[in-house]
Amino acid sequence: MIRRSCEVLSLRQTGAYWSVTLVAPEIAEEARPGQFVEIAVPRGREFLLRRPFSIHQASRRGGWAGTIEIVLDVVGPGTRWVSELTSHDMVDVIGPLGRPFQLPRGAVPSLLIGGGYGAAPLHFLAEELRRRGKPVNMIVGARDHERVFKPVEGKRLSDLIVVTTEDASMGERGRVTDVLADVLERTRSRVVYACGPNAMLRAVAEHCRTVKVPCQVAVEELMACGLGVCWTCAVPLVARDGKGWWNVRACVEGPVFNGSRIWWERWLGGARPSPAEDEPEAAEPPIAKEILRR
Amino acid sequence: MIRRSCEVLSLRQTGAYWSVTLVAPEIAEEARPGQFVEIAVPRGREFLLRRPFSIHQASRRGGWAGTIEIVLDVVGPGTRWVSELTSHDMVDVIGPLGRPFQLPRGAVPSLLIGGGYGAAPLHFLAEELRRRGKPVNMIVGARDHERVFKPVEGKRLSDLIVVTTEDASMGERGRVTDVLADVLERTRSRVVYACGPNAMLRAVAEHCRTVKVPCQVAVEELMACGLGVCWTCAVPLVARDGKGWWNVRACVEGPVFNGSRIWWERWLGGARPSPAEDEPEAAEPPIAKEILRR
Amino acid sequence: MTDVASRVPASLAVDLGGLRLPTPVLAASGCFNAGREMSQLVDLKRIGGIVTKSVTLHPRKGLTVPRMAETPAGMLNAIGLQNAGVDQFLSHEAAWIEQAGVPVLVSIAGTSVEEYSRVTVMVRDIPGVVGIEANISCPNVDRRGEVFACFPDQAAEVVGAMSRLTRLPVFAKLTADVTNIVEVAEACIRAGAHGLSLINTVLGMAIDTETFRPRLGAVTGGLSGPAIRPIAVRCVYQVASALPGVPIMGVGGVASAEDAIQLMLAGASAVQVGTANFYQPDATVVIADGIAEFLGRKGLSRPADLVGKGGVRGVDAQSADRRG
Amino acid sequence: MTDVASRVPASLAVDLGGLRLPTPVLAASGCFNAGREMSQLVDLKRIGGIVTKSVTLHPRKGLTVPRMAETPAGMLNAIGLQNAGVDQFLSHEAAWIEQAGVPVLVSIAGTSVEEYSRVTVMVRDIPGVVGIEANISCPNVDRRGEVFACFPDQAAEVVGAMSRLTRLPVFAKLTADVTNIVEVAEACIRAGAHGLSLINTVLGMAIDTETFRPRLGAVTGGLSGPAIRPIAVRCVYQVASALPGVPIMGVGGVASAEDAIQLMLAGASAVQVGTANFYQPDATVVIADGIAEFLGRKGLSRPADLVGKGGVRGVDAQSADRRG
Ligand SMILES: Cc1cc2nc3c(=O)[nH]c(=O)nc-3n(C[C@H](O)[C@H](O)[C@H](O)COP(=O)(O)OP(=O)(O)OC[C@H]3O[C@@H](n4cnc5c(N)ncnc54)[C@H](O)[C@@H]3O)c2cc1C
Ligand SMILES: Cc1cc2nc3c(=O)[nH]c(=O)nc-3n(C[C@H](O)[C@H](O)[C@H](O)COP(=O)(O)OP(=O)(O)OC[C@H]3O[C@@H](n4cnc5c(N)ncnc54)[C@H](O)[C@@H]3O)c2cc1C
Ligand SMILES: Cc1cc2nc3c(=O)[nH]c(=O)nc-3n(C[C@H](O)[C@H](O)[C@H](O)COP(=O)(O)O)c2cc1C
Ligand SMILES: Cc1cc2nc3c(=O)[nH]c(=O)nc-3n(C[C@H](O)[C@H](O)[C@H](O)COP(=O)(O)O)c2cc1C
Ligand code: FES
Ligand code: FES
Repeated sequence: MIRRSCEVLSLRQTGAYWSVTLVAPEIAEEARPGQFVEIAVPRGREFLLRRPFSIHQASRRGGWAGTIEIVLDVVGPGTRWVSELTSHDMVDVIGPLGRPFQLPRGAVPSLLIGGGYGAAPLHFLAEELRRRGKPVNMIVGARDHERVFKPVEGKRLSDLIVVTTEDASMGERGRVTDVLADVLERTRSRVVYACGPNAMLRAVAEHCRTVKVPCQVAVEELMACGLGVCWTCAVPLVARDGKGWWNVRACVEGPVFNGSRIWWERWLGGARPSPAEDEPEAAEPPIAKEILRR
Repeated sequence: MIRRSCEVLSLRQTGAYWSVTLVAPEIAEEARPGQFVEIAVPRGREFLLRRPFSIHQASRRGGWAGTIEIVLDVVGPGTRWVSELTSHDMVDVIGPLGRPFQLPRGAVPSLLIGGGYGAAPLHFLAEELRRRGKPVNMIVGARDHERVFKPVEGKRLSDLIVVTTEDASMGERGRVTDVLADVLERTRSRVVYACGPNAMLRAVAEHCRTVKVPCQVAVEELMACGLGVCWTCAVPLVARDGKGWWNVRACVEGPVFNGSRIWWERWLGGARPSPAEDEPEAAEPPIAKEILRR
Repeated sequence: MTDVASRVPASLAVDLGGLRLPTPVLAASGCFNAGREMSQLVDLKRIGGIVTKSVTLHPRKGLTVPRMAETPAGMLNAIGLQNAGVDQFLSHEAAWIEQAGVPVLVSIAGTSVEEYSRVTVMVRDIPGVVGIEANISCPNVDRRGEVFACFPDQAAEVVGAMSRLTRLPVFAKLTADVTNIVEVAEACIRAGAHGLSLINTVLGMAIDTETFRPRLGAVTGGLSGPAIRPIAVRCVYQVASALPGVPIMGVGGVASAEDAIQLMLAGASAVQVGTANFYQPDATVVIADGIAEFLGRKGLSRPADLVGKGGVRGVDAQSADRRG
Repeated sequence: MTDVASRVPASLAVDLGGLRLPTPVLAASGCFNAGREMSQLVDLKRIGGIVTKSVTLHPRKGLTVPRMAETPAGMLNAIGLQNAGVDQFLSHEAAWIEQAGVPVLVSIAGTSVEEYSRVTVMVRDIPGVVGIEANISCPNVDRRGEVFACFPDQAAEVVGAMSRLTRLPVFAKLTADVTNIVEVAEACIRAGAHGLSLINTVLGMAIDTETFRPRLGAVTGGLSGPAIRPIAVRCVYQVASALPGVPIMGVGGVASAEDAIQLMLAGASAVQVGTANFYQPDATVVIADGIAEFLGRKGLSRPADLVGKGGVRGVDAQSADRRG
């Protein structure tokens, strides 16, 4: 975890997204796929908090040339501000943050599933896997072709890539989960890595659980600090023995989790639990530590 | 009182100040010396309120060419923001606001006394006076020569001009009030117009009262709206008969006041009156209306 | 009010327990006077109504300057209810109000139940006046200067007295600076108040670190603007949940249609805009237009479809730890 | 504490009724944990102290997400005091606190006087712990869930019990969501509290206008950040004026040295920084440096020279109409 004032090297549009490259040698050096950075917004604005972004690329050229690249979707004042940066602007960045994806032992094939800008960190992961000679397959989905993240790059990085769009403007019509079972079989993938909308992650994790394929998901939850001190980023994990659960921090214990350990119903489940359910269960011991063993 | 989105025509530094020219035909058409405009700051900032600025020039070229010019000193976030505008930016302006200086009847000589950027609106006044063939004299004072506002322009506009600086970097060492008595005599001025720090206005008004020369001062008081609805800009005026007083709005009943009618002690006076003094005097009738007859 | 209401899309009209207003967006007390000055910058015919600057029985000179200080996303003010008194109000504003063609609620302030009562009687028959707002965030001289709105019994006494003196709907304007705003609200309604205006400014203070003096002549003052919006939304939600059916006007930090909609979803039938008028004089109209656009986009037919739709049934906003 | 104090210019050291701290700028509870995570981004040796995230007798899972929502110049949070309980605190944090070399105050929360008391006994002897902060903005299960800090008697009972159980200075952390904060403060001090921390978050709410649902899983939450600073300055001023000599820690919207100085001028001997840590992890140190620079510029020798110097003698912050 390093805090640096980083120069904006370049900023360009890729489809519906913005891609920002920052000069950040030390952060690039440490960065692992699945980790993220927190970018400070300027003072004097109505909004205060840093904005978290996954690391899409980390070029460790050594010396002062190292850079990281993030990809963002403009959804509000913070992302709009970032998208309006220009080369040579300096930004206050903290990173790399969170736990990275864990690479499989041996040369087993992996299936990387990205939804929207969620595909960005998976490119970083794909390169790390290939460098270690582990086969990579991909499913990249989005609402429309504009939001299919770098399909050509994806093709270069994977043995097999399937693109899905809800409006059929690119690849197959539908969602990543519509092709998941089929692609999983065809590629004989033994590990699944997913990043994208939480609802997509939930569907992927639930399928993987039924077919018994290990699945790591990189989640998003509102983060006030990204540093592990505010506890706003809670994700409910169940104990390995299935008995009991605990809220862990997506920014420190995550954002990458074992998909089968997340209590999806409680986290995203429709009806919001009444405060009663939130009363401390005095009886039960904290299982946080155990839970973090993955 | 007009509200318009105005294009920034030019922005340049004049000594320690910034001079901003805005395309504002209707406002320029109506503007009179001593009036001001309120400029909106952008949304999404930590600060909300418009900033008030005196009108330094109004060029009524007719049609869409009319412009107004304001002069500002950067003292905080609002003025800093204005100073960072660039040509073709659009700003939300309301004006002209407040009561202008009243011109003397006949061709009597006037003495215009400006402190710091307070000299800016007096240039506008000087031109109006000269156009009507009324002789103009000036005293322009400031901390240092950087803050003596456009002395050359001032010279062009007046028969006699005396410059004072506290550090003697231009003109005579001292304050405008040090030379006031002398200049008033030499120029036989029959009316005094003053704009600048409230403390200076007070000193000028008190001298004029003793030598029985009518004196109009353009004051500054914190303004939340500038439109007459918030009542933050209170200035205490005494009734003509000296009996009773009332707080009037600097933005509507002012900013130009008859200096002899302001209760200076109460307004600026050292020790802040205790709330007790602020209890309504139920007995006394509101004299607001009477007071406004000048 | 129908004549006024008919001038704007019927879809924006609201009904606060019988008080019909052309739009749900009014100008808040003390931020609009009676509308005369603002009429040059905004089409009064298109605003939901005007709550006048608070009127007192006797003239008030108000507090010493400085009377305002900007704070993050807000401002502090300490005006001290400066006004020329109810006699001047009748002689100078009544005629204007009658011809303004906009629903006007007269805000009344005072230092005793008797003052509030006498002013109520003097203004109740002004043509064009459709209601009264009781600004009870004032010290009660008969009770050692305690603020009426801070004590259910005192709030009820003054609001009850006013309600008995007029057929006009009386809205009690409450402060959030209390331990239990629901208690005060209930007392006011039981005493006969027609509805509630929530909230007045929040007591605050700022100090000039260069001069070591308070930035307000009166030392402390009322905080307003977007900074207090979350407090206003919470108060409206708490009171609306506890007193279903009671007409509520939401006030506090409304600067956009989205802000107004938040207060309506929390339970307000209408909103008032204060500070925003200072920097955006046509805020009331722009916000009303924004609400109309929003209703269209959501396929809703009238503002009433939003009122109280933003909470969660069965959840008591008081329970559980809400502070980290 | 001397060893710690000696590490920073003596000129910044402060004494809160016997509790000596190296600088007047602490990290506020719930915004810094016990310092472990932040130690990578800020030199703990240079901060005035750390108030731990509130510890409870039993583990707490906290409230449902979303747990935060940004608001103008502030944020709402509803965490629900998630923590692993005092046993885990002792087994996991005690050792860290001992070697951290920074003054630590343990913040204690609970649902009954007994819970507060038991936790006090369990943490009072941890080496490195120099004080206790009673986070009494919690519902009291023995009193129908009323918040301790909202009632002088309940606040006094719990703070009194804690103070009797330890020689450590106990600071009562109060909420501004009361009719009369001075009353609560007096009760706490009379009951034996060493000092006061003012203020906790202000209860607020925000609603998502697209989904028509509260933006917090818990519906309402605590407002923090620069937006509430004027409220914190006012509370500190009111309490400091009423209780001269009582050590006060000012909390609320401190993001710069100027903000901290405002609270000190109002009467706080030290300040706590909460939300600002989230976006500026070294805020506590930067602010302390700023205070040192300010003292130098003003020719003052120590922070104590600022405490309570920003008011106006003889003016009662309660009197007169402060709301327009
Ligand atoms: C670990 C992590 C990695 C992320 N990676 C990316 C990325 O690579 N590219 C990208 O475009 N976006 C990413 N996001 C989402 C991104 O942080 C938000 O879209 C952004 O903060 C929104 O800020 P805003 O001001 O534009 O919008 P607003 O909605 O106004 O933001 C308001 C507040 O909510 C928070 N917030 C809003 N949406 C999210 C969200 N989905 N997750 C977390 N916090 C949120 C913001 O941080 C801010 O505090 C990531 C989020 C997390 C938690
Ligand atoms: C009628 C009038 C005419 C003015 N003409 C000029 C001018 O021609 N050139 C110029 O440089 N300045 C002028 N001022 C002062 C100018 O408005 C302030 O310097 C400016 O608003 C400060 O804003 P800020 O954000 O930069 O500083 P801040 O001090 O941060 O402003 C904070 C708040 O205080 C108000 N404020 C601060 N100082 C003053 C002041 N002296 N008078 C009124 N309000 C103030 C601001 O409007 C704002 O609401 C005038 C003020 C008034 C009332
Ligand atoms: C995310 C978050 C969690 C908090 N948790 C606690 C807590 O556990 N105990 C406590 O006494 N205060 C807690 N607080 C309140 C802060 O300590 C502080 O009183 C408040 O945030 C105001 O200060 P600020 O404006 O600097 O944040 C929390 C605040 C935030 C924002
Ligand atoms: C300058 C000023 C003067 C005010 N005067 C009054 C008043 O006379 N009577 C009253 O009931 N409220 C008064 N208020 C409070 C507003 O009506 C409103 O309740 C408060 O400002 C919150 O709304 P806002 O955030 O939209 O401003 C005043 C507010 C301001 C800013
Ligand atoms: S975002 Fe603050 S703890 Fe995770
Ligand atoms: S500034 Fe609002 S009334 Fe003058």
